[in-house]
Amino acid sequence: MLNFRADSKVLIQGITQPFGATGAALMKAYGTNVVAGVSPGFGGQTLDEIPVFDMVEGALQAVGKVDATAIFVPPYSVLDAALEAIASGIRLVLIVTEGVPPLDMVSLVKKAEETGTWVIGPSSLGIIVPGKILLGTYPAEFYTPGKVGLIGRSGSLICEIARQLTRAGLGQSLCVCVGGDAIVGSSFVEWLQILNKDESTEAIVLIGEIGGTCEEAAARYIAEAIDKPAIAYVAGQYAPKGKRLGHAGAIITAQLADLGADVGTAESKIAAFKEAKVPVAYRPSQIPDLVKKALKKSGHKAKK
Amino acid sequence: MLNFRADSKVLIQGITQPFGATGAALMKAYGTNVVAGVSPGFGGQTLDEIPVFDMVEGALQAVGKVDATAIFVPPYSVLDAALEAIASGIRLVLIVTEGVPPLDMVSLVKKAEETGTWVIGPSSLGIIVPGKILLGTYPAEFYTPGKVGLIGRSGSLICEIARQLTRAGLGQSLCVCVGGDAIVGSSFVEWLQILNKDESTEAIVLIGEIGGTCEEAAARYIAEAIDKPAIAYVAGQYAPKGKRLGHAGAIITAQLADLGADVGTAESKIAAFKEAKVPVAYRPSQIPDLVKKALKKSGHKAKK
Amino acid sequence: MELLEYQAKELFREMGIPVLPSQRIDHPSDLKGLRIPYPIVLKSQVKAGGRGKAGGVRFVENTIDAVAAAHTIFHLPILGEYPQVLLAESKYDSDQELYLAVVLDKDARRPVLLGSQHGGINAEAALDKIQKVVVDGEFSPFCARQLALKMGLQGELILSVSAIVQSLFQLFVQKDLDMVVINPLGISASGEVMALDGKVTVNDEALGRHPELATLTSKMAKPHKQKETPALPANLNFVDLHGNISIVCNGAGLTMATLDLVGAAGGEPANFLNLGGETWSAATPADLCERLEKALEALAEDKRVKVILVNILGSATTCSATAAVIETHLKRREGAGRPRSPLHFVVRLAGSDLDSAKECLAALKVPLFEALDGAAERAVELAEELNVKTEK
Amino acid sequence: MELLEYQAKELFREMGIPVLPSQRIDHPSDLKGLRIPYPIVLKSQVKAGGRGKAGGVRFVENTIDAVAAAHTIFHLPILGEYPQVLLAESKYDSDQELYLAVVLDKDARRPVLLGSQHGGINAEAALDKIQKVVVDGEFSPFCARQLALKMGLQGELILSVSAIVQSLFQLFVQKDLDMVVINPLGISASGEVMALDGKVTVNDEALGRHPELATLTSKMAKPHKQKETPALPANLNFVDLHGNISIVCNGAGLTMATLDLVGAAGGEPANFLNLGGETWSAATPADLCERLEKALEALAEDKRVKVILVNILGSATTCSATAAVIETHLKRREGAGRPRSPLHFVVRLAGSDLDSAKECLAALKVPLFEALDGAAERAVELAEELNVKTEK
Repeated sequence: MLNFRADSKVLIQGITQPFGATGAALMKAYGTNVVAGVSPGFGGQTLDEIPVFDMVEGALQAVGKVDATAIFVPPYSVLDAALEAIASGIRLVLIVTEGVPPLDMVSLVKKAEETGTWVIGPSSLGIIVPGKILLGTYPAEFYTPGKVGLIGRSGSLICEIARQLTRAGLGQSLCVCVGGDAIVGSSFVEWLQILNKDESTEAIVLIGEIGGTCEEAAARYIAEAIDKPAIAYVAGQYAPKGKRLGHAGAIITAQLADLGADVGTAESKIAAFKEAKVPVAYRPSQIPDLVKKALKKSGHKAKK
Repeated sequence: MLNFRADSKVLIQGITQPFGATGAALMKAYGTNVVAGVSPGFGGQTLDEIPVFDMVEGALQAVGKVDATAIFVPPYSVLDAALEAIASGIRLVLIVTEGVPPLDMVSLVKKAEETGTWVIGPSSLGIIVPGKILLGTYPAEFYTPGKVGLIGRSGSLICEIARQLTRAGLGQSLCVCVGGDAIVGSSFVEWLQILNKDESTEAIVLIGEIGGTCEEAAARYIAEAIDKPAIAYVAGQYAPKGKRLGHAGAIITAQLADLGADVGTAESKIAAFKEAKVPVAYRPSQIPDLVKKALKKSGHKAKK
Repeated sequence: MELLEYQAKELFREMGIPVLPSQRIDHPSDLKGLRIPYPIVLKSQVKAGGRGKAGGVRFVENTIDAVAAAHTIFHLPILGEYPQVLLAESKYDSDQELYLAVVLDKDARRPVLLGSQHGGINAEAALDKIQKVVVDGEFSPFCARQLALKMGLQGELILSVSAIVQSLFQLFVQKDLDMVVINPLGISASGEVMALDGKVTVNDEALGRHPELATLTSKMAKPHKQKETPALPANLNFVDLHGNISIVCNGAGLTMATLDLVGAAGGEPANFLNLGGETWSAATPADLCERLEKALEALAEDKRVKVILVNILGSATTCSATAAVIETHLKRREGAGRPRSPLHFVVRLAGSDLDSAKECLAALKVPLFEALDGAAERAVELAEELNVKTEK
Repeated sequence: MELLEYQAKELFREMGIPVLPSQRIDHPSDLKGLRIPYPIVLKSQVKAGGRGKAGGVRFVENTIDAVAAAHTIFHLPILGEYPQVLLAESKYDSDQELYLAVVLDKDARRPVLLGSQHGGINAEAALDKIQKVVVDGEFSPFCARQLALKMGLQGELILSVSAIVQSLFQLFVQKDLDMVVINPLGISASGEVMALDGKVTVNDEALGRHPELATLTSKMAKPHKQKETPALPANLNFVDLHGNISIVCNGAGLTMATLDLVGAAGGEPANFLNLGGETWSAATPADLCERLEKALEALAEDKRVKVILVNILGSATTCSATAAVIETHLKRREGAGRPRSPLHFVVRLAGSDLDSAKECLAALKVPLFEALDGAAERAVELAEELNVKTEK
C-alpha cells in the first residue's frame, strides 16, 4: 500500500540534470523533506544543500531509508534508475521524465508488480498534498489545501483545473498526475482506491483524456467501489480522429490490440461515466459547480 | 517440497526424439505412470500407447494435472521446454538432455527458484525408487529395493555403485542423479534433506566428483543437519589437473569466480568429508562394506 | 513512424524471416538492370493501405511491360500519396495466406502476439478471426507455439509458423517497435512459408537508440499529399486542420481542452500546437520560451491563420517571460517589414508575475485573458470578425 | 574454447568497446602494407599467458625493425606454442591500468562482474584486490556502476568504466561466453578508456547457436605443441597423458573412477576417452557402439599404447553388442594386415546379455572381467608385462 505522508523522506535521481535541479529546488521550497540526490559521477557534491551520491545504495547508507524517489534522468536511463531504486528497497517511484520508450515501461511495470512498487508516470508532475508535501514539479501557486482529490493524466490540464477549483474556494486534498505516456505505472483505478480511503478527501475529480481505456475502467470502478462523490471531465471532445495530439496515449486508431472495440474516444469515455452515474463536466469551468453540488448532495446524505 | 510417489503421473517432453522414445519405453516398462508425451507437430499421434500432444497445455487438458515431466528435447530447446512445463504448473522437471548451454540454465534456475520448481539435471539419469517408479533412464537391472539412498552426479558411476551395492545385498531406497553439467538444478544438499526425511532410507551414499563445490557444501550440511549415516566417494583422485574430463563440471582451474580458494580438487572434497566425520571410500568396491558398517553402528546406536 | 514495405522486409531478412528476392526501383529505368527473373510484381511503396485495389500492384512478364507499369505506378497517387520508390519482387504461389503480428497492448501493458488463418487483404477487417496470446512473463518460444495452436495450425506448420512468430517477437523487442505485421504470410503447397507483405511501426520515442532505424525513417521521402507544414523543431507536436484559428498551448491535455473550447464556441482551428509540458527531461523555462518563439515564427507564415490563440499555463516559466516572447516576436516581424496586427493575437496566461505581463501586452494592444473560456470565445469571435472583413 | 587476442578485440569493437587501431599480420611481409602509423606494438597471438615476459610483445618504430621483430616472434614458442598470427597495434600511454571481467560463477549459478584498479600483468595474482558483483536479478546498468564504485573509482571514471562493464556483460550474454576479461583497460591522462588486451572464452556447448564464433574457433590454427591426437568424432572427450594404458569408458564419472583404479594400481594411463553417457539427447545404443568403434580405430594408431582397457556399463546397449564391436574391430584390423594381439585388450562389461559377450570374447581370447577392480589391476599388470618384453 502507498506509504506517503507530510514528512516522507524523498530522494532525487538525476539531481544534476537541469530539470532535476529545478525540481529539487521546487520541492525543497515547498517543505518536502528532500534528503539526498543521486547522480553518478557527482558523488560528494552538494546541490541546494542536498548531498549528492553516485548511487542510490550509497545515498541510503548515508541518510537511511527513504519513502520515495523522484526520477529526472534522461529517457533512456529511466528504466535503469527505477530498477536501481527498487533494488534498494524504495517502493514509491515517481518518473518525471517524458519520452520513456514503451518497452522499457513494460519491463518496469512487471518489476513493479513483482515487488509491490508504486510507479507514478513517466511524464508525470507527481503528487501534491497542498500545504503539506510536494513530490514532483507542480507549480505551487495553483494549489491550496482542501477536500477535493484530483486524478489526471496531463500536467498542465491538472494545473488548470486545480487553479479553477482554488479560485472557486475549493481546496485540494491530494492531486496526482498518472502521466501522459502510452504506458504508465499507477492507474486511475489505483488512485481512486487511495482517495476513497483518504480521510481528508470528500470528493474526487477525474480528469480524463481521449486514448486508452483507463477512463472506462475508472468509470466501472467508481460504480462498483467508490462511496465518495466523483465527477469527471474528458479532454479531446473536438480532437480530430487518428491524429497524434501530443503524447502517445492520445492516439485514436483502431488499435489491433483492442480487436476493434470502440474504446478510447471522448464519446466512449463520457458514455462510460454516464453509465456509472458520474456527473460529467464538458469544460473545465463547469467542474467547480459540479463539485459543489456533489459535496452538498453527499453532505445531505451524510446528515440523513 | 518434492512431491513424488510410486503412482506419480509423468509427462515426456520430446517423446518423438530417438532417446525420448527409448526413455518413455523404459519408464513404462518399469511401471511408471507415463500419461502423455509432448512433441510439437506430432499432436494426435500415439507412441507406445502414450498419447502425443503438441504442447504441455494441451496434454494437461486431456490427461489432467501431472506430477513430473522428463525432458528429452535437443539441448537448445531445453530451456523453452522447461519454461513451458513450469508455466503449465509442473513443479518437478527432469532434464535428461546433455549439453544445455550454461546461460540457459542460469535463466531456468532463476525461474525454478521463483516458482518453487524442482529441476533435476541437465544430463541426468533422473530418479529411481527401485521396485516402485522410474523417472528417467536408469537401466533397471542394477537396482533392487532396499534402504540405501544414493546421490550422484554422473549416471554410469551411479549405476556402477548401485550394481555393487545390489551384489552385496544392499538394496536402494531412492537414487538420484543431479546431473553432470557445470550448472544443474537440484543440489546434493537438497537431496540430502529429502533422503534424511525419507522413511525408507537408512543410509546415504554420496557419489562425488572433482570440480565445483557441491561435495564441500554437502559435507558441511551433513555435519550440521543429517542424522542418518552417510558415506562418501569422490571420483577423480588421479585425474590430471586442468584437463576437461568429460563434462564441464569436472574442470579444475583456478576459476576466477572462486577467487583463488582451493576448492574442487579431490583432496579438498575428501578433506571436507573427513572434517564432517563422513567415512570416505577410495574405490567403489569399498562402498558396500562402509555402508554395512555404518548401518550396524547406527542400528547399535538405535538399540541403546 | 511507419516503415515502407521494402524497409520492413529488409528487417525481416536480417532476422532470418524468409522474404522473396526483390529489388528497390527508384526510377523506371532501374528495371533495365533487374537482377531477379521475370515474372515479377511491381509494388508502389506508399504507407497508405488499399494500394492493390487502387492499381498500385502490377504483375509483369518482361522489361518493356515492367518499365511501362513502373511509369504508371510512379504517377498513381494512393490516397493522395505518390510513391518515391517501387519494389520489384518475384512472384509467389501461395496455397494459404496467414496473418501474423506483434503489437503492444497499451492497456494490459504487455506485448501481444496475433495470428489468423484468414490473412490477406481483408485480415484486419475480420478481427474476430484473429487469435491473441498475451506475453505476460518472459517470452519463450512456447508462447509462439501457443499462438500457432490457437490459430488452428497442425503438424509441421506449427513449427514453421511459430518460428516466424518468434523472430517477429525478437524484432519487436530488439528494435523497440510499436507494431510489426506480416500479412500475408504465404504458405506454398510444399509447406514453405514466405513473408509476402509486412508492416513495421517503429516507436518514435525509442528511435534515438536505434540509429539504423532513424536513418531509414529520415531517408523516407515526404509523401506528396502533405501540405507544407511550417518548419518546426522536432519536439513540437503540431497537428494540421482546416480552419483559421491557430492554437498554441503547453501540455497535451490543456491543448485538447483549449481545442474543445474553441470547437464548442463554433470556431474552426487551422492547426494546434503543443509546446510540450515542462516535464521534458532536459527542459528549462528558457526552452519553453524558445519553443514558443519558433512556433509563432512558423505559424506567421500560414496564410489561412486569422487568429493565434496562445494559452500558456506557466510554472517555472513566468507570465511576463511568455509576454516578452510575444513582444519580441511582434517587434521582430515589424522590423522585418512583415508586421502582423497585434489584434490577431488572443493571449491567455496563468501563473506568476501576471501583472507585468498585463502591462507588456496592453502596450502592444494584445488582448490578455485570465479565464480560459473567455480567451477561447474571444478567439472565435475575432476569427469571425476577420472573416467577415476578408469577405467584404 | 578460448579466442585469441585479435579475435576477442574484434568482438569488443562490435560491442563499441574502444580498442586501438590494429592489423592482423599473417606473415612478416604483411608489415610492408601496414595501415596504422608507427610506433606500433607487435604481439604474438598465442593462448598461453606470459608472452610479454617471454619476448612475444615488441615495440617497433619502423618497417625494417618491424619485419625483423615479426620474424623473431613467429619463431618464438610461448610455453611450447608458436603463433600463427601476430597483431600489429598502435602504442598507447596509460596513466592507470584496470582489470575487468565477467565470468559465470558455477556454484552461485549467476554471472559475476569482476573489477580491480590493479590491472596489468599481475592482476590475476592479486585476487584479493578484485571486487565482485553478483548479477542476481536481471542485469541493469546500475550493477556495472556498483562494480565501479566497489573498485573505488570516482567522478567521470564511474561512468566510462561502468559503460565498458555494461558492454562486456552484453557480450557475455549475447555470445554465451564462459568468461570475458579486459586486462588491462588502459586509462589515459585525459580519462579516455581503452581495452589494451582481452580474453574471451566461449562456451563449447553453446557454439552451435553462434555460427560466427564457431567460424572463428575453427579458423584458429592448432597450437604446434599439441601432439597429433587420433582423429576422433567431436563429441568424444579425449584427454592425452604420458603413460601406456588407454582407458575407454562411458560416462565422465565412471571414466574418472576407472582412471583412479588404474592409478591406484600403479598404472600409467596413455590417455583416456569418455564415450559419453547415454543421456546425449540424440543418442541410441547404436550411437554408443559406433563411438566405441571409432575410438578403438583411432587408439590403434597410437604407438605408445600397450593396453586398452575398455569399461562399458551398458544400459540400452547390451554387453554382447559391445563385445561385437570389439570383435569387428579386431577382425577388421587382421583383414587389413594390421593385427593387434587380442591380449592387449582388457575388457570389463556390465549389463544385460553378458553370457553371449563372454563366449564371443573368449573365442577371441580377450580377457573379460565383471568386477571393475579386477579389470583395472589386470590392465596394469599386463602393461608391465608388455613393458618388460619390450625392454628385453
